Amino acid sequence: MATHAPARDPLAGTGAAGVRRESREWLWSLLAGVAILAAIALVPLSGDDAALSLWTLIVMFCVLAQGWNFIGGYAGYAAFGNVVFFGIGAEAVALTLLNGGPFWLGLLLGTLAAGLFAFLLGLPVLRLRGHYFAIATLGIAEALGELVAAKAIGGPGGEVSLTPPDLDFHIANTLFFYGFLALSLLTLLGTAWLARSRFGVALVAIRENEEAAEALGIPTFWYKVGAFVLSALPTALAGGLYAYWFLSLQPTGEGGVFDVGYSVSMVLMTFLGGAGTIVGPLIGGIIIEYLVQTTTVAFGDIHGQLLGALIILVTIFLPQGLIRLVRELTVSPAGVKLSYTRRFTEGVRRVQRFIASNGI
Amino acid sequence: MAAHPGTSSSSFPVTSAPAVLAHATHARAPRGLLRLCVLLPLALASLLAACGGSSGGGGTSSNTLVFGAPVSLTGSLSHEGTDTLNGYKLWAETVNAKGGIKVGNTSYQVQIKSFDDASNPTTSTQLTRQLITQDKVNFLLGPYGTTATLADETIAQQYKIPMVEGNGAAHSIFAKSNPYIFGVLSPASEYAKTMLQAALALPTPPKTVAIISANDSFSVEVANAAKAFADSNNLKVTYFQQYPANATDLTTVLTALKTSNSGGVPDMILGSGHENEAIVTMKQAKQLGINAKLYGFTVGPALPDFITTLGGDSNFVLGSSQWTPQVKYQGQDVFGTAPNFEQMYKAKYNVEPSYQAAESAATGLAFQFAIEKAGSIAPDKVRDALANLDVMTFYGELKFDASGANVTKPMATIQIQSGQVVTVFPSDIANAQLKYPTPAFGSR
Amino acid sequence: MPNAQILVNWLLIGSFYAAVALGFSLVWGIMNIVNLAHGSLLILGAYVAYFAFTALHLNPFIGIILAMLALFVVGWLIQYIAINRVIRAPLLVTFMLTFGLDLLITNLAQQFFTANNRAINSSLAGVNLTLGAIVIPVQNVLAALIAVLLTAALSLFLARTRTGNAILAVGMDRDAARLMGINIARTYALTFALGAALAGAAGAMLAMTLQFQPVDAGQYTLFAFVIVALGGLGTPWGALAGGLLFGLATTLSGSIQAIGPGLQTTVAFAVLVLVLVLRPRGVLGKAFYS
Amino acid sequence: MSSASSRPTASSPSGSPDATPDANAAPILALDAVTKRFGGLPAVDDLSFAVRPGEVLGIIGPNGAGKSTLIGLIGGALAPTSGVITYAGRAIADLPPHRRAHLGIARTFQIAQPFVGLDVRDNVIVGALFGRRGLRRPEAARVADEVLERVHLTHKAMLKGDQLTVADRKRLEMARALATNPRLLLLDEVMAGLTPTEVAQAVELIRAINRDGVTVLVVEHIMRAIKGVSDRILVLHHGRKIAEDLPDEVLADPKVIEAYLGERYARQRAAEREGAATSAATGAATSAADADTDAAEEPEWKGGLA
Repeated sequence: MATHAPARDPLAGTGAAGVRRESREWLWSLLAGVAILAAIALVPLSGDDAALSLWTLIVMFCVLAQGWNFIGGYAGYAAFGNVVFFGIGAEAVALTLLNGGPFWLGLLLGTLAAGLFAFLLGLPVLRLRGHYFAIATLGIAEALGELVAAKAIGGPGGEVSLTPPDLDFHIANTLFFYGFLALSLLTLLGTAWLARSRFGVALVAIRENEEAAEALGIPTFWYKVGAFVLSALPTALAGGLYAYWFLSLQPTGEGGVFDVGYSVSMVLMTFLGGAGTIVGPLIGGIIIEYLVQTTTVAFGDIHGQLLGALIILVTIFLPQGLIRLVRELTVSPAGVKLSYTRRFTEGVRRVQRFIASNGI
Repeated sequence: MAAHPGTSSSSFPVTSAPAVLAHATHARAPRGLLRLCVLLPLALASLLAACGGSSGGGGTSSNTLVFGAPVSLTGSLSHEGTDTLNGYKLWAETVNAKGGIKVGNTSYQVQIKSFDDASNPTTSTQLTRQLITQDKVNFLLGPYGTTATLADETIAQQYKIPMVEGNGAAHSIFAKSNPYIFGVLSPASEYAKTMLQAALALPTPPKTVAIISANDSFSVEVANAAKAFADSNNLKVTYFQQYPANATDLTTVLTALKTSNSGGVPDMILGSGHENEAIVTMKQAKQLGINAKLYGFTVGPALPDFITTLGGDSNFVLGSSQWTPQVKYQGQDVFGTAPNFEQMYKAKYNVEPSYQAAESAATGLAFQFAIEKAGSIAPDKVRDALANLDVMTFYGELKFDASGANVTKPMATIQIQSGQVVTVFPSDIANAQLKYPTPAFGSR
Repeated sequence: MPNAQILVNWLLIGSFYAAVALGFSLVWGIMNIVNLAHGSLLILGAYVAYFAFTALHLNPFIGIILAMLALFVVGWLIQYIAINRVIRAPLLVTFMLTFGLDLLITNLAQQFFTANNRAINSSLAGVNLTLGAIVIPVQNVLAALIAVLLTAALSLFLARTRTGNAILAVGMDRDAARLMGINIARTYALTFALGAALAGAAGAMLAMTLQFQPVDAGQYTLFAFVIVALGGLGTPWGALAGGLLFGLATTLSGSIQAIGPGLQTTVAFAVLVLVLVLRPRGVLGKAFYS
Repeated sequence: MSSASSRPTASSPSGSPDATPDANAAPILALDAVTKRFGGLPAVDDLSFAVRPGEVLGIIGPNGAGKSTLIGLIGGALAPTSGVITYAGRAIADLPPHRRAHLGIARTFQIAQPFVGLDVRDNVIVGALFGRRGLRRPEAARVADEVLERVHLTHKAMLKGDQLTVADRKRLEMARALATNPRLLLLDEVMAGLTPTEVAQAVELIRAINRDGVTVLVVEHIMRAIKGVSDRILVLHHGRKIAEDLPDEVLADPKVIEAYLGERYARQRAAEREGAATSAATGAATSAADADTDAAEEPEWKGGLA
């Protein structure tokens, strides 16, 4: 087992009727995801522009986390450079628009380019594991960002300023919002499909034990490449939408389209919600980005400290994410019918045991 | 430690590990975790409530004008961002102390509503939108830096709220035909020019110059303007090089620069970038024994910590400055003169004002004069008044061209002499002679 | 002789990079934790040395020792309070925890020490040896020597002392080490504290030879990560090899006309990916503990 | 078995006796001069042998003899340094493990490698989905249930991979491998750490699998068990073959007794003196001391230069 070996999972439900429970959980997850997105879809009705742009950002981060979930959550590979696909998508739209091309073409080119890049990059780096995979992907993202800056792609220092779409800005912003929302829904459906497909089973097997997966006939390498490409596509589309929505792009530095901060957010959000779950990244994305934006406003210049402390608490006390916590607190052990209170206390005990098992 | 509520005190693994495991699996009651389950949502809820509360709290009372300002208090621009906010706040306090802004018979108190954008332009726009639509600010003061200004000005335009900024000088900011953006600072093309002019005005001016710059758009724009100016003024550019922004090691650049003047060190080294790069340039020039006759940096020398960081090695270094405490303008504003501003700033913040602080204060002055002139707080009327503004302040003349840039006010060249910032150019505001040539490291 | 000067530049910056990565390498190698808070610990070390110099007027080389002592304590506490709780957890948990620590420490540092740039200006800073056209800054040479010395000392400590052997044993097989009677929690705390102390030493060198501010933390964490991946785990000498290789990649590519300093980071990262693809465990890497 | 006749030569040199029932059939698996080095050290050294279709070949040897390495080479987890591995008439040394699985080679791991996050049934379903048959979901589930029944794990189908006892983990290893519908089954010490009753069950299971036409290669160090289940036995020592014959012949071979049993007994004696602490009851997997030395066990950190 390599360094990315997954957690032992004593949390694990020893629940009865596994298949039925599993499919019920699948359905509930999907429904919950759709319901959440449907609720968010009502935001423009408030007529509050700040809320609209806040939720545009939140949904964008949800898409990024959902995209990361394919490679990081399902396949278990710590991709710290996924922002590179975001950057490629954004740069493609920026360059297309700067050269007078239509927006959809930029989106298309960006998505294709990111998919191709993920494929070609995956060939060498998906042979690496654990921390080495993480640093290699991170290195690629940093290198590409610096390259765009140094080669002044799109403008001096790689900085781009785009002309806004020829629409009333309220309408344009609403359209971008629904664009991100549609993308998030698509990614949600894609994740739900994945969770039930051979592809998904293969990725989970790879995450849980790559050597055993290979020995059982899973072409692990190609499935990993597939997961990497899959995670690149929504990420690049989000980057493309972001470019035309935000209009001012820089390649590096905070908020730059190749800023590793995006990668960190993807990991953090997926992690909090539940990596390798259908709706986890969505929930994690909403909670984290909402907190980030609102603590910025509420706590001024100490929001960094607060966020740091929050991350520390979450990683120690919620190391499996919210979705798994919900699962643990609601299932009853194999074949036994228990009251809800009993189930809950049993679940708490399992969670405690799991937290304890992470330490020494 | 805030990170650890009481839940965890019992699990310090001081005993042998199997014992801990047993302890954790059986003996420990779920009380700790239950408490956490209750506490965490509670904490989150109160946090959210706090946010809701604060965003509603900034509303305008009838006699208050609210100025919204997204500034960088954390992250890579926090240093300059803090000076920016200090300038805004000093202006607001001073105005309020002197009776506020007068529109007709009404006096308006000034309130600054500012949020930290963590040096992230995306956050900056989010905050700008929030300031406009939720906090209902009357006017906008600019963020720090070119990228954030570029992003925020679009939003100002969308909501037709005038934004006066003092910390984004790139040409691109004013190239968008955006009628709602005004910059009180001299444009990027002036940054290096003033230092080169100062050098060329010397009795025996330097003949060669090496220009190095960070590769962000503002620094590149400044460097290109410097090269063009040098080329047309018989100053030979022996080395022209970009390096990655925020580089921590510039030895390769300096080693190549050292011999670029047909084997020797060029007379002048001109850096266009950020303060940390300027400091690294000086430190490594010393380590590599590069003794030029003149050093100049667009950003850095005017900031107080440039001197404290470099100590004696900061002496003789030139800097370009939007403003210095020595400028001799007799302003009609609440500060009046530069020395007065300097004194008030030092009294409040206990540190010398940087030009970033002064230009930020000047953005407020621009608004103040425009509002009083317009006799109205209607954004469009104030915008028109801003466009036609021509007023003298402690900071210099505030007058905007059609694009919103301030092309009237000259920049100044400062030099650090014996650990103090003095103004050496242009001569009408200079309070000291430019000392030249710079002695070798170690005897400064 | 620009080429000889480039060689000198390379050796000096490469050794500094090695110092940056040394503690990171130890923590990664023994605890299998990529410590994303390494850079912020390094910056804390820089502050210790800085205040020792400015407030106590101590020689910056004594500042290195003070920084190591102070950071040793800080590291020990961090390990006991936080990291021991997730030591068996999967990779991403430790990633996130140390990232949170980094955020917390960096922002606290900025809150208490402001975002001002800082550096130590000792009288030694201006002393250069000049050999023809080559200039060798004495202070940087001493810092480089200390970096090599620390590498050797760590190596000897691990190989020759009882405690060092215990650390190695825990790194090889935690459970076997426990059966041998080694206190795992204490050994980990010691390892992390040593890693932090080494970060502190690098921070003191940073304060001495360059300059620093809180936001620089992230960059040095990234450097350490890249350097250790380049040089490989396995021995402290991997950090030295990685540091020199990283320094070579930046210095050389920056000095080649066709590439230039603008692309030197790009080249360094490209070299990293290339090295990892060809030698997945770095130049001097040994097999993983699995 | 179809075109296997093209390479009957692979098994020729070693002078193995024609003891098995289908001695004249073309071998399903043949190794020819296979060597695997880690660093400079050969773990498997110039090894040649053949496995006939339908037989059970036992492989024994002291620790470090190269048994697990051999399984890795056949299963594809390791690539040979030199030599040819032929399976059903086709050179497979360059094929990745999953291709070999598709061709019908299945293996178990000496230290069980369950998918810990999945329950037992899902673990087995993975084998059915992706193995030789490549079934679709519903059929895979049916196959999984059958296989679980067969290895007596049905009642634990809902437990997660890491909630199993050592014996059950070994059963799970077997079940997953069986679910791929193998033609050649490689069993890596599936009886180590089991109680005598469990060993007997395992032996019976292996016989049953073999009766269904699956060729089995059993790596083991429990002499009693392997003698009972193998048609032939091959003895490895320091990566080399020192004997290959009928079980009784092999166990009587003085070379084998000297090289293998002598050492083994000595070790067992020593172990008994240490105390019987490391019995199966502790729940630990086969302890590291019993494992073949692999490259993976090299230490992470070495202080000195050397």
